[in-house]
Amino acid sequence: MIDMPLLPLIILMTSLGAAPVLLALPERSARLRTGLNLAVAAVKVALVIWLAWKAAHGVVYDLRLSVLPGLDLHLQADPLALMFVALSAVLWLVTTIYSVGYLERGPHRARFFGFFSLCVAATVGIAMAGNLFTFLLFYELLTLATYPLVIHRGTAAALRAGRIYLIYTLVGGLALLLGTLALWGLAGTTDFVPGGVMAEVAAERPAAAQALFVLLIAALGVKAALVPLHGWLPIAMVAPAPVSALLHAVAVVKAGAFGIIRVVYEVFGIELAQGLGVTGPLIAVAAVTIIYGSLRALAQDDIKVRLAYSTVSQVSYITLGVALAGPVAAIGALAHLIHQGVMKITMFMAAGNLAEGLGVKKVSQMDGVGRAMPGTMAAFSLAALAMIGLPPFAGFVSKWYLAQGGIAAGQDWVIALLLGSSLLNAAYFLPLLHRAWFRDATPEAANAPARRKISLWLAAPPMVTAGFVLVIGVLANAPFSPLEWTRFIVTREFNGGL
Amino acid sequence: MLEIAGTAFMALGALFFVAGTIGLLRFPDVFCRLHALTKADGMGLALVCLSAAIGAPDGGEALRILLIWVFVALASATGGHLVARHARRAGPPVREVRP
Amino acid sequence: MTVLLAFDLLLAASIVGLAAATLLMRDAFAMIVAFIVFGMLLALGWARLVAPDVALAEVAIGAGLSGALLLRTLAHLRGGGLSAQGGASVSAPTNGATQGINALLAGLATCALGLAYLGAPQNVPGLEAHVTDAMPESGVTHPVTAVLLNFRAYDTLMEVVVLLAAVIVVWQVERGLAETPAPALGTVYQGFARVALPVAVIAGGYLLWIGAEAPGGAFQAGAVLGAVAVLGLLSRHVRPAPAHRPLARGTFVAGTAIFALVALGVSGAGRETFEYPPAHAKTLILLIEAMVTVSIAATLAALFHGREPVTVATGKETT
Amino acid sequence: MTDVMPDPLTLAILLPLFGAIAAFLLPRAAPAIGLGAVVATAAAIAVLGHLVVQAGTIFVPLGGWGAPLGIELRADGLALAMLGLTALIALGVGLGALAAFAGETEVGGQPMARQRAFFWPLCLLLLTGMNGVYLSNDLFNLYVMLEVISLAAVGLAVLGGTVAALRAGLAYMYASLLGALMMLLGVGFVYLQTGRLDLAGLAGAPDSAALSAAFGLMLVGLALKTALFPLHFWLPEAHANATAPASALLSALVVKAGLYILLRLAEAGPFPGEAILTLMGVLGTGAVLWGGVQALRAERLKLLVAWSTVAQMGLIFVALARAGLEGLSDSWRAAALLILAHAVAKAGMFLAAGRIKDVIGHDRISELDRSAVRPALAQLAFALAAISLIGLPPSLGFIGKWSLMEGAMMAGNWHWVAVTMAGTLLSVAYFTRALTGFLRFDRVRAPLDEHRGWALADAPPVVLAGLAVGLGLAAGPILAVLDLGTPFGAIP
Amino acid sequence: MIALSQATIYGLAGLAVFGLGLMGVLGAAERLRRLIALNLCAAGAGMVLIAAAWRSPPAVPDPVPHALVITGIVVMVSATAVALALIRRLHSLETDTDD
Repeated sequence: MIDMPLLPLIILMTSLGAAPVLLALPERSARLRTGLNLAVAAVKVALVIWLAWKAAHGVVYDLRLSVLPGLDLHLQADPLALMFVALSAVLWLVTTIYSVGYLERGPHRARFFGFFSLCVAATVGIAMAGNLFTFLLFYELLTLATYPLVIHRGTAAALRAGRIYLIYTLVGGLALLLGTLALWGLAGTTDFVPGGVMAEVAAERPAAAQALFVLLIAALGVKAALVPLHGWLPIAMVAPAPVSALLHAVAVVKAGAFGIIRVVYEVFGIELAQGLGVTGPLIAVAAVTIIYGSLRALAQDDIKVRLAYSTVSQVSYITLGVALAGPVAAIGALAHLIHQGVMKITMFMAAGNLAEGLGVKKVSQMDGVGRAMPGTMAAFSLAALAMIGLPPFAGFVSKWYLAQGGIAAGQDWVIALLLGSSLLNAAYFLPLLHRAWFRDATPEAANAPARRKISLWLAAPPMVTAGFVLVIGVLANAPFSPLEWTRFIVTREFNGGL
Repeated sequence: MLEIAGTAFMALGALFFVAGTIGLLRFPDVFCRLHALTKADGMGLALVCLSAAIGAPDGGEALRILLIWVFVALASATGGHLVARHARRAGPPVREVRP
Repeated sequence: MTVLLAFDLLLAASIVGLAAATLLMRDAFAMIVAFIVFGMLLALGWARLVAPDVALAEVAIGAGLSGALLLRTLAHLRGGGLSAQGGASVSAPTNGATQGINALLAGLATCALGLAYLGAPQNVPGLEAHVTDAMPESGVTHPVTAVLLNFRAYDTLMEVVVLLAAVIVVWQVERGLAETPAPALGTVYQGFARVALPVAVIAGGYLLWIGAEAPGGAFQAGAVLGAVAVLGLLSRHVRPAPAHRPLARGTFVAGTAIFALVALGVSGAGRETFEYPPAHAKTLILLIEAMVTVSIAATLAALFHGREPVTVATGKETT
Repeated sequence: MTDVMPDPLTLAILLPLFGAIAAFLLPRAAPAIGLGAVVATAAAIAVLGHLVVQAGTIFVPLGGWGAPLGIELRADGLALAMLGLTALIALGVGLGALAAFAGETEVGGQPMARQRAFFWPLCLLLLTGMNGVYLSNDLFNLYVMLEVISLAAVGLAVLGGTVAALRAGLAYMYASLLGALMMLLGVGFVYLQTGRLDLAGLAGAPDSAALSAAFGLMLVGLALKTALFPLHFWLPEAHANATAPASALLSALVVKAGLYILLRLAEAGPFPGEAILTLMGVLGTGAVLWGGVQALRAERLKLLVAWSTVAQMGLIFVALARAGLEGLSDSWRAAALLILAHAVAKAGMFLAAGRIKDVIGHDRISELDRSAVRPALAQLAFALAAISLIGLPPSLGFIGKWSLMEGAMMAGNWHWVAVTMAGTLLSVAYFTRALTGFLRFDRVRAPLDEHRGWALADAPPVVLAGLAVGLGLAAGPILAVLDLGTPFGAIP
Repeated sequence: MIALSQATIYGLAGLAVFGLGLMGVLGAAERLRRLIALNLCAAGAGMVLIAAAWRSPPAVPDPVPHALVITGIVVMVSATAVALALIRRLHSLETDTDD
């Protein structure tokens, strides 16, 4: 195959370049828009596969554009980047299909798909960022691109949610800017290097290094919805279902979590972070977030809000795994990044289908929906069970590795935490499944006027992703499974210390 | 000799100017003030110009000074006329008693 | 010497006093008159400092034309007359406290500046030696003219540009403004104008010509000619009409255009912009000065007249 | 310098002047003449750029006299960057003006034909003055150039002819005049002390009371002209009430003249001490905060944009102050970047705001919504410009803020970093008000199949705003240009 | 004791005039008065420049500041004219709308 050094840039440009075209397309040309959307998404998946193939065969991608002396825009394709790019490319394709169905005849589709595309471009940029400076650039772009999506409905509630979202994320972005500056000032580079770049600084000025760690994690924690910086996430639920799906599964929340991974492993280096004594507090924050999110989820009647709190809880598994600072826990964390994405996107798309097809938006309205929409609810149930951590589904795999990692790190209480969390997961998901499958629909709900047949565009994607959930759980040990890929990454990060 | 005459004319001219100015400041209404100003200053100007012309180095210079006198006299006459005209049209009291 | 020093002190005190009086006058008309008198005294002061060119310019432009412009505006504000009882009042109550604080601050700043001034070295050699050295190549013999039209000709070009900008803005602002009824000035004035205007034109030409070797020059001459035009406007000898507009525009820009063209035209063949060939320096300077004088005169008159002439009948204008 | 004939420095100043003359003489052809003159000027600047790249700093002794007797023009990287940027903005705003002054309708003020006819001479005179300031190397010449700019700017500010515009224009006139006169008196003090007028004469002058007075006067005068808090009182109304292309020129270019002169004085100086610099920083902080708060309270879009200018000017002063005396040789670069960034972004933003007002008929922020007729592209331009003004990556504004904060941090001046952050937060808050308005449609009753505001007129704001964002990627070359001829001495 | 030369006298007077103008600009509310105050500032600055040009009698004064002040005067009359045009226009617009 021909060698293309610009491949990462091309992958970035597929969605970045599509965005203005999509924005500019007249509202009426729906077919053209759909075609373009799907084509670009498919091309992107193909390109990512190609990239992964080349990278796996030892081709190193490294693109730099100097902005200020010594400060580059830097794109690269290390295994960690590839993992996140692949996740976003695949899930984008699925979500695009879903969005086409979801927004059929809805207003402002041009704007929606334009910013949707921009949002994915930002995610890809975040994934392939080779230094914190580039990461920051795409991190801010992500904020800007998701804002119009959050307020897409244009209602007062949406605007309020958008404002809160923007305040949280932009303040977080500013903190990240400050952190990047400080890193630049202290270490003289912002590059992501396995093992970190802060060793000298930490030796000379440990307090400054600690402060920088806190600043960066807090900045990223806003998007990763670490308690107490999670306030925007449940409110942002007013967004359309595909947006919520994307926000939770790949884009915003994961960008934060991914950033935490980069900072801990490749800015500070895990050993240095441990040495600075900052991983302990991070574990504590992650643990609190896991429990807090689950507890809050219990009390929510609105399905999407319940899912949102579930996200708050689940994403912190990643932080937890990172902070536990052992290779096994790291595998759990990285695997969960993918697994949680696939599971959560399934659930959000299914929830969107319930709202679209049956007008069901609350848990209390879910009686008997399993019979009304068996396919959708089957997908939802599968994802929920996986989320709870039942073997052999995806959630079990990551939780297993996290627990192992906890033991390996000498933190046995992590098992208790995971168990407790899983119980809470069960407590807030099982009632849903119970209502959906084992209760009869109330008569008024059965005759509700909102009931309409949903198209295949809507029905298929959650089932496909539910299939993923099953496959990546069952075939976890097969070559090229996410788990194997994370093993490969972790080997690299820990210098083969597995 | 000429020098003394020149100085004397200059002093006399200055005296006229002072008188005119006192009139301007002390007289009660526009017309009286105008009277003092145009009459006394016209004379003062003539004397000062004469003094300057006596002191002039050559005839050309003296001629120019003379021209200045002619035109300033013309202009001040016209100006005085215009002020009086305007004052009469605007119609302020002709004579007001100052406290 | 001490008598003269006393005179200087008296004159300086009068200048400052008149400046204060100008600001304290309650009636706007009196204020403007005081300002004009201030300008006259200032010119006298400059004459005392051996700056006759500046004194001429101040009398003609600073006091004379500015005063005329101010009075014309006051007449407009008061609905045609200059006396206070006609039309709107121009005085407004001011905030005593703010005024006090501002005055205090300005006073303090002035005192500081005064101290700095006294601390400055006296008689630091300026550029006069440079000027003397370069005079033979300047094309003229009067140093001020040499500075204005040769050494710092670029500044002077930009100064003419400022005038051009002013007339453009004034035309732009004053659109379709109701014409102030010009005061009927009577036959005596008409007679005066008939005699005075031609002589003034000659005087202007003389000032322009003499500028090369003695105090005088384009600006003073332009001001005199501008005053001629103002008198003409007042006496209705000159009546701007829409048909004059292209001519007027052409006259306004002529000085600037010729000046800039000459500046560019002389460059090349080893010479910089504004570097007149020595053999033609005087001719070129006179050409520039003549054009600038005409432009200044026309511009000053237009600034006084204000409105761009428009067809009054319909009230509609065509540009 | 004699091999090129005539030299491009003079041409950069005189070509717009000839354009202004021609546009004034032939009002009907004014737009064509104006655009032609701008393009010609840009060509001259390109030639100049070529020379500067080859030779570094270029001096042209006008009249062949040379300083101190004559006036010298000077072009280095800083001047070149400003010239290029100004030509770019003039071109963009000029194209925008074609559309803004189209039509014959009289909207409350001057008829369009008249505005069209007078915009161009004034715009070109402004360009003459701006280019003159950039190339000037002489204090008194700077004063005269400032006056050229002032008069042209006032003419532009009152072009609309409304009472509000005239009132604001008069206040602007007074402030601008006072600033220039302070500059003039400052020049007098310099002459008193040094007997010279060229900037080079300042370099060797010993520290003295007269020079301190001169610097004080010039600083205050220029601060008044650049609307440094608390001398900003004239700016918001003047910029908000002018017609859009005029606002764009006023906000993007005119205030920069004063800043540029400040930079040049700092370069030539014995610059006033640490205390003055700190004071500038403190006042800049005041501007950032006060301008931000007022922008939050503004009811009209253009007023919001105008207040943001006050805040951004404050930020540039902070940039100058941020590294203290010894760091000045470095901090000017951040200030220059911010000046460039603000100019491009603000030009685009004002044009966009004008388009928005034209299309939807008002610019009240509280009533903005996605109406049936909406200027989508203009709103996009506004958003892009806002990105640069807020300082989000990769915009040029971001690069400017980055350099500012980097330098402040290196110098250990964390308080300036905090000020920059606060200003950024405020700008996020006030621009969000407008952007949210563009996106809401809960109040719209019109059919949703909207007419998208496509018009050629949207192109200039979009391009300018796009450049404001995209130029951030070219920060390296821009910095390289700024360093040509090494203003402020050697590169550290 | 500072030697009281002509330059000092007029220079200080110029500063005083500038200061008075400054007070006027800052303190006055009327448009015309503020404009005149600005003109006073210009006159004051001009006096300082001319004072800087003065040399004790055998020497002739420095012509450069003279040229500068002439430029300043012309610039100032241009600015005054523009400001006055604005004042006139504003006045007619305001009286139109007030009535």
